[in-house]
Amino acid sequence: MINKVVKDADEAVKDIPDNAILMLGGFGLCGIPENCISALLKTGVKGLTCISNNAGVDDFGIGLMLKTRQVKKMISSYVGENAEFERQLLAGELEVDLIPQGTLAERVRAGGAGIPAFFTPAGYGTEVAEGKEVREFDGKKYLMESWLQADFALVKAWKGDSAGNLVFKGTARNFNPMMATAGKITIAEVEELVPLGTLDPNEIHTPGIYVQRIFEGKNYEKRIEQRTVTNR
Amino acid sequence: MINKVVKDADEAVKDIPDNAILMLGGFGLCGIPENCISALLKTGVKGLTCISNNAGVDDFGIGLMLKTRQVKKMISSYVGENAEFERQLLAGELEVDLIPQGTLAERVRAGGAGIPAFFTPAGYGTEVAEGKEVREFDGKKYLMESWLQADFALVKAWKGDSAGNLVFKGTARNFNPMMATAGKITIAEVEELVPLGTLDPNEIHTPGIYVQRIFEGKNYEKRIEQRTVTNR
Amino acid sequence: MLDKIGIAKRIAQEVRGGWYINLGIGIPTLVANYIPDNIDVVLQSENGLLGIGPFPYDEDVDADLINAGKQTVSMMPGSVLFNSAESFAMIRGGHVDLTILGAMEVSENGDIANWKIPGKMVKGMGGAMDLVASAENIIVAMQHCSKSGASKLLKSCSLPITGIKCVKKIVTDMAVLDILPEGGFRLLERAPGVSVEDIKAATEGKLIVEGDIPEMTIN
Amino acid sequence: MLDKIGIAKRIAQEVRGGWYINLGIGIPTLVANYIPDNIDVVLQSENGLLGIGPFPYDEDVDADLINAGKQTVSMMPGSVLFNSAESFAMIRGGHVDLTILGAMEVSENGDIANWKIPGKMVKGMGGAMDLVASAENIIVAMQHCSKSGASKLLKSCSLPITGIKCVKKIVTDMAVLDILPEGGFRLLERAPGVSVEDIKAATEGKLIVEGDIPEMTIN
Repeated sequence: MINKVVKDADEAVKDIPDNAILMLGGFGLCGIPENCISALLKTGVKGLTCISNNAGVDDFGIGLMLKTRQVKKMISSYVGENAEFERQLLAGELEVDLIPQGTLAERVRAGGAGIPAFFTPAGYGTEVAEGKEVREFDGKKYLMESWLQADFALVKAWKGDSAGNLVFKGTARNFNPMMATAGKITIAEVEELVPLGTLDPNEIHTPGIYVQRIFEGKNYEKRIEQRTVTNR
Repeated sequence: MINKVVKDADEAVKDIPDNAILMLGGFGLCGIPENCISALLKTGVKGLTCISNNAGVDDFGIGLMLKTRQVKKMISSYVGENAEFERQLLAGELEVDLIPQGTLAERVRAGGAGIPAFFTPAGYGTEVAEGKEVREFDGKKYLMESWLQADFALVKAWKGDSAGNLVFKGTARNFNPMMATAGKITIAEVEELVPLGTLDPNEIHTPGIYVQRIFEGKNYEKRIEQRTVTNR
Repeated sequence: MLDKIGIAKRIAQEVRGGWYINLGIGIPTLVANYIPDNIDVVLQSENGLLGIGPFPYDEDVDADLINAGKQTVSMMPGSVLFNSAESFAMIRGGHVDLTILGAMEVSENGDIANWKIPGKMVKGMGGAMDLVASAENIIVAMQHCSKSGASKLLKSCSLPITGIKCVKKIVTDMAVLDILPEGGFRLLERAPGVSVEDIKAATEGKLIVEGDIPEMTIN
Repeated sequence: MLDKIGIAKRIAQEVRGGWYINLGIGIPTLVANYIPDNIDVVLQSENGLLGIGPFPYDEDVDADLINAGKQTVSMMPGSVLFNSAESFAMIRGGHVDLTILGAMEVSENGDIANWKIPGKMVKGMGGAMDLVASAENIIVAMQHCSKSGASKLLKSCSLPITGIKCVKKIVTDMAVLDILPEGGFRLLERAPGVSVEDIKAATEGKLIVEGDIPEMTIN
């Protein structure tokens, strides 16, 4: 098998250049590539376009990169919960492209799967449809949407092996598997790097063919946005 | 959870009417719904359109339904290894629609995923492109292909539970998961029906939402087409 | 007039056994609490979970297990995890039987507006546009009027819309209504203590009142 | 002249470490046997396996584990199983670095014909059209001439084609050639005992011979 292990996040992201297009996995703060984000804060790379379902919160996730003004543009489905984001947006310092969540997921999948365009009903009749081709199939109207690809995809998994095979945990899976397929270079950070051959081939979520670099991350905070519990 | 268990193959397929459009999982003879096919031989339903990557062999798989003249049309990517098939085809008794394998897989996925059409490079410049819309993206030519859906999808899994959640084994997975999503009624036969809650939610290949009926199959033959071994 | 819990309870009565259901954030999420135990349904969360269980006990909280509202949740026997593309394949492919979501405005032809208010920071549509464009059966949970008393059941939406001709039924603090295929809000039930006249006054869009309108029964 | 094993051995020399490779049925499958052990590659089987291992020992044969040629195979440490849509997502998405397949005809502009012979029963294209339309790097393994001696390296294909302008390199029993972007078969190597004149005589399409053409080295 091909060995894709790199030392750490710093080594993994060191060649990400200014103005790169990135994809970052995660839904809210769940399943985000915490180590890669920390490393990008250190490299100070600027002008990034970040394709990510959300934009983090003020002091965590992509929010940290917004504070340091490293992000030029966000491509997301929902960007609430972030005051600095709102400030930059209203001040015209940040571009935002809002995309329906299912369309975002499918455009990323299409990017990885070599499908340049597809039709979806989401957004038909709304401002999302502006400038897009509309076509009717079986009496229903659909919009044509195009694929999304990235220079680098940064994904976070639970377990991974040296061949880049990944297993996610719980709902931390979310956008990570599709994004892993759509990066020219895909960097996977995992909570645990396990020996080759210990992941069951039948239970791998992301085949290693999509992953170019993998490392074991450190000190995961896994911040919870809404801690809701049932009292005993 | 919703309980989808039916007694056996006979009960599962009894309402499949003449001229139904079926999808049948499997690649070659690997992962085919053996019990459902046997039950269809008994019901004697006629005029079937079968969407299946292959058409079985003379005396196994879909080949058995060809012999009994129950199949009107095959939609497949490869239909070799079947003399009766060839005879019916040359005699004009059988219609065949041949589709590139990846396009077939993606059209079935699209059918389940609510995507009426998408673009693929496969077949551009060949006779497969005849009558299809061609479009260029980033300097490369693509064909527009449409979704495929079925009245009934017949899939075979390794394990399943009463909610219709499925786990496949080895390369017997192949077309089964996509077909499970694209049937108006999806019937899953499994080697082992396990108690609800025993499948790890993180390792289920087909979520039960796609499956309407499930039963534990019997007497799997699992015929091997090419037994190739390494001598010790 | 119903409070939020009343709206949730009334919507819960619409639920049938065997359905897969997607619940939006807010009142729709509350609906889960009032579905009778003898009705087997499965709740879908668009971030990748089928079979949402109750909030976890404190010691079972897992940061890697949240719902689409980013709340920590639990799983049930038979739950399934999957990625976001698969999740919206389920939604777009028509596999989800019922979608319940909130709205800022609904029009008499079934258009819904619930994602954007001009002049305010736009947070995004999340999965709402996919849900409303895909679902066969959409119930909206909403207040009949804004805080200033303006009707939110309109001839046509004034806010940017999320989807067109998609809403099938509406449960507000004042009434249950469905939307007729040819357009128009058909009044089905009144909230306790609310008269047909009250509802007429609070509905800007075309209201259709046929025969006696019963009062809702809410436990 | 090379035999089938010779062709497979010569193609194996084209393989580089770190590549994911899809091998077609026939001679291409044999290539796997001649890739040096110190070169780490992963073989993809389009029916849903990354990391094809050797044929299994007799007692390990599993009907549920086959390759695209329907032969029983084994897995390696690090192998992955997946469905057919995912498999062709890998192929169409350009994640497979090299595709090796057989052909009945190749034209001087890189068209390939390998799926259909008019008048004969048509079995189907399987995954070949997806592979040739998607792969950046395609090597064709074939006989230079038909049994009757007719060239299979043509100006343009006479058989229905599988894909256009896609073949990058050809290894035949007589020669190694690549196809130039502007068209034409450029002769790179001769098989042992085969002269440039032999190859010229056996090539109907435009053959480009520049300088000395070395004889292949095959172990």
